[in-house]
Amino acid sequence: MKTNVIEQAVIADPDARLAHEIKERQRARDKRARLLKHLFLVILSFVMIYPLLWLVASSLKPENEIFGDLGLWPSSFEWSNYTEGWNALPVSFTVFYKNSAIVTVLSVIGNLLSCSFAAYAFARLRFDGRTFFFGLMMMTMMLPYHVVLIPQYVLFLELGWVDTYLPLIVPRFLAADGFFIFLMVQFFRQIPRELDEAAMIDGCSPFKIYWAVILPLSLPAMGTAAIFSLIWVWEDFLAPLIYLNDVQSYTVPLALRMFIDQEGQSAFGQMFAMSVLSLVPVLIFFVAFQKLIIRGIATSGMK
Amino acid sequence: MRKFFRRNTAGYVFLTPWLVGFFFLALGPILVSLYLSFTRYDMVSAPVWDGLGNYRYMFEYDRRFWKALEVTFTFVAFSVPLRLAAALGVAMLLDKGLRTIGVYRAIFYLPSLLGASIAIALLWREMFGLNGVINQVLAMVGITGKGWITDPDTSIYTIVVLAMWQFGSPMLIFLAGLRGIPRDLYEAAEIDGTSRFRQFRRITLPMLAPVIFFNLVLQTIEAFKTFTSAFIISNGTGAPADSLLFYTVYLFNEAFKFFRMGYASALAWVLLLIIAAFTALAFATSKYWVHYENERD
Amino acid sequence: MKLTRRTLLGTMGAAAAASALPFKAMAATQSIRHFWWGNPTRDERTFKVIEMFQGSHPDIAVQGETIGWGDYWTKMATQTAGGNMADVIQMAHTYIHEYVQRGGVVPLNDYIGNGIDLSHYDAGANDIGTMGGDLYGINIGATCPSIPYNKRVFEEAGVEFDPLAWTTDDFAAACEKITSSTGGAVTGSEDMSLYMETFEIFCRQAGVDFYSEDGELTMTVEQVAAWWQMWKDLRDAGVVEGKDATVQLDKGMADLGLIRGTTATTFRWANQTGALQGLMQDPLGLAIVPQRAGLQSGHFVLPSMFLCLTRDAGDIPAALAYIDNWVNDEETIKVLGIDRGIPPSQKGRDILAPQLNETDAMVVTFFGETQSQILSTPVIGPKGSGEVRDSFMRTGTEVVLGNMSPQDAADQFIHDAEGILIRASR
Amino acid sequence: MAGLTLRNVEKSYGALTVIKELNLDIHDGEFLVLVGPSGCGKSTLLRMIAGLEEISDGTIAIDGKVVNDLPASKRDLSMVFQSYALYPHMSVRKNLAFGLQNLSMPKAEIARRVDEAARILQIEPLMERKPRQLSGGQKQRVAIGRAIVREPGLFLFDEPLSNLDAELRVQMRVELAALYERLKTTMIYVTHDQVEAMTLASRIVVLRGGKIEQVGTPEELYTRPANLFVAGFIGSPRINMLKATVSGGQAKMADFAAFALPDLGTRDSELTICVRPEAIQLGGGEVQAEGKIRLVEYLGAERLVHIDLASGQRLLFHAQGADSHRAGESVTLGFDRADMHFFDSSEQRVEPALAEVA
Repeated sequence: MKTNVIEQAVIADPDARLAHEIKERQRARDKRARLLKHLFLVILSFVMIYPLLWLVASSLKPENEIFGDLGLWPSSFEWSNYTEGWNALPVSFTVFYKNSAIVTVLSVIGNLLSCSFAAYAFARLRFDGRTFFFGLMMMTMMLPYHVVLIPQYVLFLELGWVDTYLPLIVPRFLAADGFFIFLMVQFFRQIPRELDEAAMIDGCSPFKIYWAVILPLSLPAMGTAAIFSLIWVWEDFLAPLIYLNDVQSYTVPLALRMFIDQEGQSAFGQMFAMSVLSLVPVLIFFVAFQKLIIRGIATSGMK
Repeated sequence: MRKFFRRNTAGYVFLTPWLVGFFFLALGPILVSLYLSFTRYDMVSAPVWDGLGNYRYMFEYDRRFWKALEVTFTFVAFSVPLRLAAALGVAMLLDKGLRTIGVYRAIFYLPSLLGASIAIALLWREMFGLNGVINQVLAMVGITGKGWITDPDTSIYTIVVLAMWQFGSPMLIFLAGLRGIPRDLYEAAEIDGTSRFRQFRRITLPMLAPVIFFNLVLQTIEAFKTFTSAFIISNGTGAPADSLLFYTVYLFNEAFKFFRMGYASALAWVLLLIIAAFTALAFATSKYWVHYENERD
Repeated sequence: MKLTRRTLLGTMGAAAAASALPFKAMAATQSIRHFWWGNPTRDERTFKVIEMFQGSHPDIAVQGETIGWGDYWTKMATQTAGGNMADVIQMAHTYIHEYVQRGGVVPLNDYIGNGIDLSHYDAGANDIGTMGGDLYGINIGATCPSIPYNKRVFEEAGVEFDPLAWTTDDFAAACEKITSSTGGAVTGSEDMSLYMETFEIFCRQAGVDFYSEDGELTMTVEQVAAWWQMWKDLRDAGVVEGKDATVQLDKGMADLGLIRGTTATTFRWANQTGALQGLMQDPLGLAIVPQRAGLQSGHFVLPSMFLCLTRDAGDIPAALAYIDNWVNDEETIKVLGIDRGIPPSQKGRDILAPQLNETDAMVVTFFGETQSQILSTPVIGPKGSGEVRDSFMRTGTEVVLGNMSPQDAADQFIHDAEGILIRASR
Repeated sequence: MAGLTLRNVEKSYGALTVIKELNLDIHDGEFLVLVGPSGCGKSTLLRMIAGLEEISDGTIAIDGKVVNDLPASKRDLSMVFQSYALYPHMSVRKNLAFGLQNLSMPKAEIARRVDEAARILQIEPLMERKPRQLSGGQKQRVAIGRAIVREPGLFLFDEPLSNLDAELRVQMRVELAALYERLKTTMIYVTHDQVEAMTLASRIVVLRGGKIEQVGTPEELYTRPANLFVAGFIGSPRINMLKATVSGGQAKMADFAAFALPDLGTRDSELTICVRPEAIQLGGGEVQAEGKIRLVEYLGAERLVHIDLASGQRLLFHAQGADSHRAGESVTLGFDRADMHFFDSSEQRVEPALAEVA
């Protein structure tokens, strides 16, 4: 109301009117740009989401309809794929979810802690051999995993860890994944070094600097790392396959592989249903943690 | 001596978890695989020393090794730039404005969540098949398609498209990086009347350089090691006509299908050298385009 | 193999083992592990069998371990390399030689009739599991090659044929009829030119086996060329599925034209019929691989699966008791059904007869009716035969794509195959 | 309060030596400014004193105690950084209190000191804000506040004003001077801006290439620069430098008539003679030349007149604002021998013998 009065008033003045018109035009242009952007995003979203729709649709179809029929819409909704799928394997999915949760939660914690430790050392501390070890760390990422599978299996067998979760969890507490170290190094290095120095003069030990300065300023990076490590561990399949023997201890992705038999009876509908369900925890976590990335403290206060 | 300790203690204390992991869990297997690359090893019986036999065979006789290299290099050359460009473009779209961004972010990440599962393999074969969605769309504009995924000349590009489509993880990293760029830089540029494109070149790119560098290095490493998507889409065979014979697919088959772990190890070490060369190159050139805030050394 | 086995970390290992997670069967004095590849149905049945076995043998704890087919072999190889194979494993004929020749599984001769009773088995049922006179794999389900066909499509196209005696000419005519009557929407058959299993029967019809007993390549350029030429002619006539479907190798069931409704036949082992039918709405019928006019039958049976005792088996008596129970116990046989194939004994077939569903019954009937066509047992490929199969598919692809003539491709394939066998035998 | 002693201090990164055998005594309670062009090692030296850089060789002692091995936090000093280095995720109050908390100081004492600092620096209304909500000047105050709450024996400033605009810089300079008056604590201040150095310092150290060129009060440096570098570096507008050739007790500069040199105690035949712009006289002076005004810069109270001489040499003349010279005008200019600074061929200051000055 009030603005209207003001607008009315200024329209009398030709200069003000011109200014007003320009503003209006700008607003219209901004609106158009936003609309275009939305339109683009919506189309892109459809392309991105189509496979999931297909998956969900397939999970609701009767078994003999999944492949013969290309339409998305099922002729009848087989909710039983979900209810029966949950208990279709010798062990209930309740157990698989519990197992996956244990492995994933511990692994994510381990990853974040140990990798940020190593990253802090590489990014911030000066010590002899830093470049050398950094190179080694990069190298561990370059060797195809399949060729260390067997020696590593032998090692864990010697340790008596096979058929336990230790081979899945312990390495994560020992910063085994160079990806996260390198990721954090890159983000840590973006933080002005003078902050460390100020903290040093403020009486901080290296640990205190890491904890009170570097970590709080790296929330976007830590959030990203948390999301990735959760997703990757949750979906990890090769290590559980190799190290877990007892079906009671299987994780969700491993259980999903029990549905499909290339040579015989498969249960695709149930497999798709359980695949859809297996995405749920990850999605929830994703939505919750991506806030960290967004809310991350803009570093504009520093320079 | 005291000085030595003073200088090194903190670094090594923080590095301890990694060092323990590296020396106790990683180094042994890595060295064993290096040793195995000089042996014939079928995994059931003991390895037999073969000197440079594996390497010689690889370079002198193995046509499929060269084919696998060709396939992999093609993939890397196309997928890395395209995927990074897609990830950066979308990340920038999602970085500013729009309130509904959280939803989009989740949606755009979905394909990466689906990973390379059996469902994706089935879907991809369907979409790029003779009667797939792609050809239906092409038919609408009057183009007669073909079996993109079954034609050895084009099948690799369907995997490139898959890699592009799963741009979620570099996108997220870019987003995190964009969050770190102070807004006032853009505001200042806005006032100076700098065009959007120049803002991108003068502010976004340099400020994002460390993150771009990370994504470039990691995506290149990952691209060279691409396994699951190609394996699952070609049913593990590299078909059609070896056009999807990615290096690691070949390596995996040599190891676990044909019981030649020694040869597979040699393949792995050759790949490691190739990747290391590219990574070293990236690091060497990074001095010229990646600058870290306030770094003295 | 004792690669990197060191005791330096032994103490750490012991500590870790003590803190290891639970989930282990307790209280039994003996324990064995059984590892198989499976699917939900098979897993359910097998765990039921284990449970029953535990009931009758409370002193033997059995840990069942299972995973799908593709992953099974990766895990198996890793466990073998680590010297940690399960005591009892399931084997396929495509892999058994690899493990036998390298010493992964051990001969069972000494235990037959002395722990394991196989007296009720059909004569020759264990021939394929026997190598160099030693029995390595016990047949736990037989199967035979078959051509499953879509009954509705065949009937609607008006194809009349004798599924047990049709010839390649009949086959070509059927393909032509189906393709033309559906206007090309359904082609007569999948292009099977890259199916080496089907080719094996084609070969045997001419009296040629793939390999000799001592592992030499005996298939001939002529046979290979003739096979690829036959399919080329069908392709050129447009009555079989196009190259786009063909060049995908090792297709899963979900990718088959038969399941998708775009072709009327394919090749599968007979015991997989139930699984196929589960994914289809139209009814299936079974036919033999078409005969070549004027030549002999190439039909054969082979075990779809074996039970093997491994090199790493710790408690052999317990493992033997388990295997013996598997092949003899009536209730066990009932629970297992024909999921792993048809029981290779009359006793087993009699036990199952009353409980078979329609599809299973058809398979058993087909199996029985084709017995008379079996002239000999094929020789299982030596080390490297898996790679020869890959090479067959790869070189055949060039023919399908029109890049090579059948004759040139056959020449190259045989040349490559010989090289592969030499390399594998080192 | 603390005095410092630097003995044979060296800093090198690999083969590159940044500080060479440096000796310096810093008196208790003085405001010492380290000045020099970029890359002269002044920041490195400050950071070595702070304990942020390792000392490659030699010793640094604070209050007579060698601190080479002492970590920064144990040296009883505060530092203000060029970029302020405020913790972006903490409020102003937390920024100020953070260091004190690390000393496990009682809460009440922390609150007292923080409030006190806030009062002195007039940042009380900003205490709950985050650094990104502050202007440059406010950030600077907070940074200083963070230094003073520690009540250290030594303040270190690393170009603290260089990120501020001109006006703020002058204002903060005055406040810093006032702060020093109030605290009388030893301060070491690094800058590349000689105006800051002149206005703030009780003593100035001019550094070049990791070596001390001269140490002295601002006045000493201005009136008796020890070498050509210092002469050129200190003083704004910049000193005029003229090449002279010497023969038989006579000095000859291009454009000027030869004149008799005092006894300089050097046999060099090439000298550099420097004259401050304000010592130039138009129409007067013992040594004279003809020139043409090229440019006049009007600064209000004063004018800077750039004059071209016939040989192409240029001189700068510092005139009063009321003078009315115009570009293009031809002038006669000159200066007195007493206003000349002489430097020998190794660029060191040479002085006329005392007798002659008298």
